Amino acid sequence: MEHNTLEVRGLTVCFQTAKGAVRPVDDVSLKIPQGSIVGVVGESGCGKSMTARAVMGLVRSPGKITGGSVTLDGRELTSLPEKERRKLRGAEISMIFQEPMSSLNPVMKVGRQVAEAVRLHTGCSRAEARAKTLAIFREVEIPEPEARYDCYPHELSGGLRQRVLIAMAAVCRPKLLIADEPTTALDVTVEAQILKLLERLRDAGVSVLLISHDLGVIARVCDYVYVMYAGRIVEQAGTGVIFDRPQHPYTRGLFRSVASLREGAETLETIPGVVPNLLRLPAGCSFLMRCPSCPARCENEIPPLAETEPGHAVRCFLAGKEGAT
Amino acid sequence: MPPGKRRKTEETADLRLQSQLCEEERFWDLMRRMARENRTAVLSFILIVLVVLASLLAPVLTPYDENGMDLMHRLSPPSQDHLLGTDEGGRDELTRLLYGARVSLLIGVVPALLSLILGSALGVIAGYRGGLADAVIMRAADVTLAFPSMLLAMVIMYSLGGGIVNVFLTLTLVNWANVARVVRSRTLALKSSEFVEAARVIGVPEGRIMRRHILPNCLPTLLVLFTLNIPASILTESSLSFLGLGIQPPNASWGLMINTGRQYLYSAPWLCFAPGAAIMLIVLAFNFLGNGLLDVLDPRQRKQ
Amino acid sequence: MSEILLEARSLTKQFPAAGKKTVHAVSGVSLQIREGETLGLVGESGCGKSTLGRLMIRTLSPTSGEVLYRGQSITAMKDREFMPLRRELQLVFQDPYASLDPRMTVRDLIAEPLETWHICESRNAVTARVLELLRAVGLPEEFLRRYPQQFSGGQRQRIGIARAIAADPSFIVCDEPVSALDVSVQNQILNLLKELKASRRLTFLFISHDLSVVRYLSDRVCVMFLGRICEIGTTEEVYRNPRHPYTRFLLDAVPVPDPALRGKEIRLLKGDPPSPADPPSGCRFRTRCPFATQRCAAEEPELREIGAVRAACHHVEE
Amino acid sequence: MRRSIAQRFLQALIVLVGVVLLTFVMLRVVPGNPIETMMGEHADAATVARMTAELGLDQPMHRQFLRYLSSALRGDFGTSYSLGKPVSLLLKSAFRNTLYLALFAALFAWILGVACGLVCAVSKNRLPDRLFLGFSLLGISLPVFMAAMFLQYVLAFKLKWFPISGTDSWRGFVLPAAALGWNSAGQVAQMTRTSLLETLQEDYIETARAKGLGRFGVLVRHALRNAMLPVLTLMAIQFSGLLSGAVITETVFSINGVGRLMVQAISGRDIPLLQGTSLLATSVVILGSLLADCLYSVLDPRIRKEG
Repeated sequence: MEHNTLEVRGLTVCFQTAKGAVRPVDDVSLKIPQGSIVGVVGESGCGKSMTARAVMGLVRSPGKITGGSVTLDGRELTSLPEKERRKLRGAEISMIFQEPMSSLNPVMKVGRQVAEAVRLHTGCSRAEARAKTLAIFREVEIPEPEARYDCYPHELSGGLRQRVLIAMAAVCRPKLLIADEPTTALDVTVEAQILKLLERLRDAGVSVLLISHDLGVIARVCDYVYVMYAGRIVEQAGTGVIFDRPQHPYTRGLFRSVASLREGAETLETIPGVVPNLLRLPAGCSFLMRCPSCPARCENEIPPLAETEPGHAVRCFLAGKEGAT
Repeated sequence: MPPGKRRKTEETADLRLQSQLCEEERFWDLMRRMARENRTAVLSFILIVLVVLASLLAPVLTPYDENGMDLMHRLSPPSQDHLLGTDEGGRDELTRLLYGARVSLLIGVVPALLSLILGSALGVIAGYRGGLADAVIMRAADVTLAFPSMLLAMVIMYSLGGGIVNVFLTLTLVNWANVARVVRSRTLALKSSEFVEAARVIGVPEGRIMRRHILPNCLPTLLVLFTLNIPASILTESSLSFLGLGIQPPNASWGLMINTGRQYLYSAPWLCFAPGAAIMLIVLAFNFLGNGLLDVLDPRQRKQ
Repeated sequence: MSEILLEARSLTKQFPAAGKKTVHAVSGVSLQIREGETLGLVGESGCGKSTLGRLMIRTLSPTSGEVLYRGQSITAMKDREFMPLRRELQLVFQDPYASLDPRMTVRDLIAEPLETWHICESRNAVTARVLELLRAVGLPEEFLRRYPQQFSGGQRQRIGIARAIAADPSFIVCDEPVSALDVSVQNQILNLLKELKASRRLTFLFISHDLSVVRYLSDRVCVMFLGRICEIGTTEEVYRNPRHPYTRFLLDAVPVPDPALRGKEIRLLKGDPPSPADPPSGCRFRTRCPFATQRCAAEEPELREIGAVRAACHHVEE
Repeated sequence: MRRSIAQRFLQALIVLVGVVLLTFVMLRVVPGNPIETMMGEHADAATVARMTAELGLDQPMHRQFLRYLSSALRGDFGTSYSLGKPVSLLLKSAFRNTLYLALFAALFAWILGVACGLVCAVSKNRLPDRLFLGFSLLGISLPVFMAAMFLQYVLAFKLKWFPISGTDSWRGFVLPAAALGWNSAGQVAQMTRTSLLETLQEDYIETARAKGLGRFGVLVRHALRNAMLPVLTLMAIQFSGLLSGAVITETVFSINGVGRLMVQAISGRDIPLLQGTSLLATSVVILGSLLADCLYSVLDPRIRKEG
């Protein structure tokens, strides 16, 4: 039996707003087998970043985790006191963010920001922390690590900053690395380098949760994919399977949109309509308004996430019935 | 140069969830939101309205005459007849306070308005035109701001002489520079904003850009500045009057009442502390209101 | 072949930067855009593509070089002379959140160009025209009295497009019009642009970092690196058979949404793009180019015909 | 950076000259001959004429201005009409007292203000925040003379903990400094609060938390330094407000400082003294803002390396 680094079950995050409560993450379950890259894909506001935050225990007020469990190597995290969780962050689970430009403290030398993480979790001396930092800088291929150590963030390019952030996340050899849109702010040529780096970390035994809107990125590095829409997981499958035979109408629409653009179709495929406002979600399936074929049942009943083949589950009443068209 | 790949992706979208869901609001919605969320601002507003009403209705509210001397009851402490006691001329302190409110409020509002007009006109010109106009206006503002405000007010009052009109003028000259600076930086920000560039691409003439795009977007800032300038003017005037340099009798502002009451600080402290408390309350109310407006209208502006 | 609508002649734009440095945003770029065609402009951040787009429609003025509109130099014109041409040269912005005045209703926003150019006789005529434009960009009529904040990114971008086409321009620069949008919405906007291009006979300069987006809309493609053109040619030719090493790497680096291609080893470009404030001598790509030689450092490659395209590289042969 | 500081310095000099010009013109447009005003109705014409010539008041305005400027550069600000002593001498002794007063007040204000702001930011929108925020607004809204008189009345007159006036020992400075600092404390508290709250929203705070730092660690090691940048600049330019307040406090507590000198100059229609005190006060303010700029560029590496 394979070992799962991370298991999330029924995770729900709730936001109290002036106009009512919304759930940007609603009953999300996912697993990350050890040494694999698992992707979560979806469009803006679908709750993928919030899921990452919830796993890290970094949901900001007024958001709150209202249900579900998160286990890391079999250890329950949601019930841990903040002090214990803090010790895990950066040591066993770490995270890199989307914006390398603003995710580093502008008035602190980058080397010291990485060394800070080392000292925090190992309690080693300044010199040792420096040595470890330089070692990880070399590992993530930062040129001239000694010189870069004393640079301020604004003196580095976007790609280098993202490398520093990865170094900071990887320096304590975490079990799980969460990468939230790590390449969105970068140019394609730099993006390819960063993805390569993530794969190398995976090969070194780190499990990676990769969050992205870019199907190309997902296809290139992920082993297993979860598709999110309006706070819920609508489909999950192995990367090969999901690209080969997507079943949920949203996934299909998404994949077709991308494919038609790549193949240079005369008119591009689109998904009609816009992403629904989380405050005014329909009682049933949240994709209702944009779905090309929905039976009356979808209006009042949320479809369950049902397995259509081993390792492939879809949240749609029609899935598996009409087959992949 | 815009970065090649600037997506508003989920990270920020999630964090902005709340405001996004509320859909950005128009002015009156914002006012309503402030009324709902910020009790202090509402109370302050009510207090200000009450003070204005009371000062206008003073002749109805009090049986005493503003300048009615009663030498039999000089410096009498607060009692049932005289809720806040009487002054050295036996005049009812509360009555004088109510009439004084007219002067003090006027001194708050008029210079705030004048400096707002002067400052925002100069600020927009400096910000939008740039070049020489900008340099001249801003150096003039620098010179004004180099003076501690009391000092500048004293020097101007010295050369103009006392009297309420001169107080208006003085306070306007003291406050304009601050307004000009804020409006200028706001104008600069708006000028480089994409929607102004868009208007320019469309071919909208400069004057119309200033009128239709820049000025309306400055309005929230101006409203906040106006609200916060009122208490500043009241405070400066009261300090001037305290030194005997502001309003001249028989006009009585609260500051002047404190000035005359000061001689009796140890024998009749209410003569100082009653108008003092009045000043503090009204200034506090304006500040609370101003901060409330700032919170809902211009959350980014707070930093500077 | 149709006539040349817009032409850039050795355009250069430099910006002053901190510390007495100069940012070389665009350096000696020459290109021609024919009436009715769409020229795609691709490159990474900081390559000067947005600056070039703005130079072409005279919202920025070049440090040297000139831009010709129907054979007339618009660079040399006085503001007053240029004014009538203003409505011919329009721009669609990248950020649909920042480019619409938050204090104006949709009607006023779209009416602004109509009123500026006195296109309609009366207020009612303006409103009728605005409604027509709303329909043209696929927005429902009831949006008329609403404010831009109440819309999603895609809807706002449609408003921006309606504004750009309101005064019937002949040339529109689209500056990354879909990079802030989600995939499904992005395609809606691209379809709209393609449709408008055909129905209104528009000429586009389409700027994007996204190679597949550019491919969809463009007849010809121009690849820029650090203020210079690397390669320019018909879309088909450039994508099928890229000549310049940078174009090749760029096409290679784009992640393909096809897991079957995962095993394929991709060639990685080393390092980060150099800073436009401090460009390398000679060929600007040489610091990242695996084929760079002494000649590349000493001599700046000129754009030359290589097969069906034009590329600027010393080492590429037919 | 060296260049931009030189530039700022030059700008400050221009402003200073502007200040001298402004006061000079403003004080001389007052109708009437200042000598006559000073000597009263009984002065005989001959004496007035002699003194007017002696002081150069019969010369054209620009000549007078240049004369003033050149002697001011040599440290000579003329002789006080009302006190009969050189202005520079008067300023020297008065400035010492004002400086002590302002420094004490600043110390009081900054410690109190930063502490309040910190408490507010940490307990955002909860009771301590509301309480201290109201408290700081009260500080901003309290007229200096009210604070001064209140403290004098309660702590000095009623409780007799401190002397009512005078600066014989440090105890004499306590009440005036507290009265004076109140206002600035409110401003600092507000600025600290908003700046800190804004900084806590930044992305790098998230990074720091993801690294495993606790709430306190994030606050001290990452948020505070960034948040204090605008607060420090505020502090440096607060000398302006402190000097304004000093005029009042010194009057209430009878401290012989620059502010009181100024009040004396006005009541005595003493132009050289008024001009001298304004020049001194504005110089302090200009120096303060210059200091603020330098401080900012030292503390913020983004600015330090540029320019």
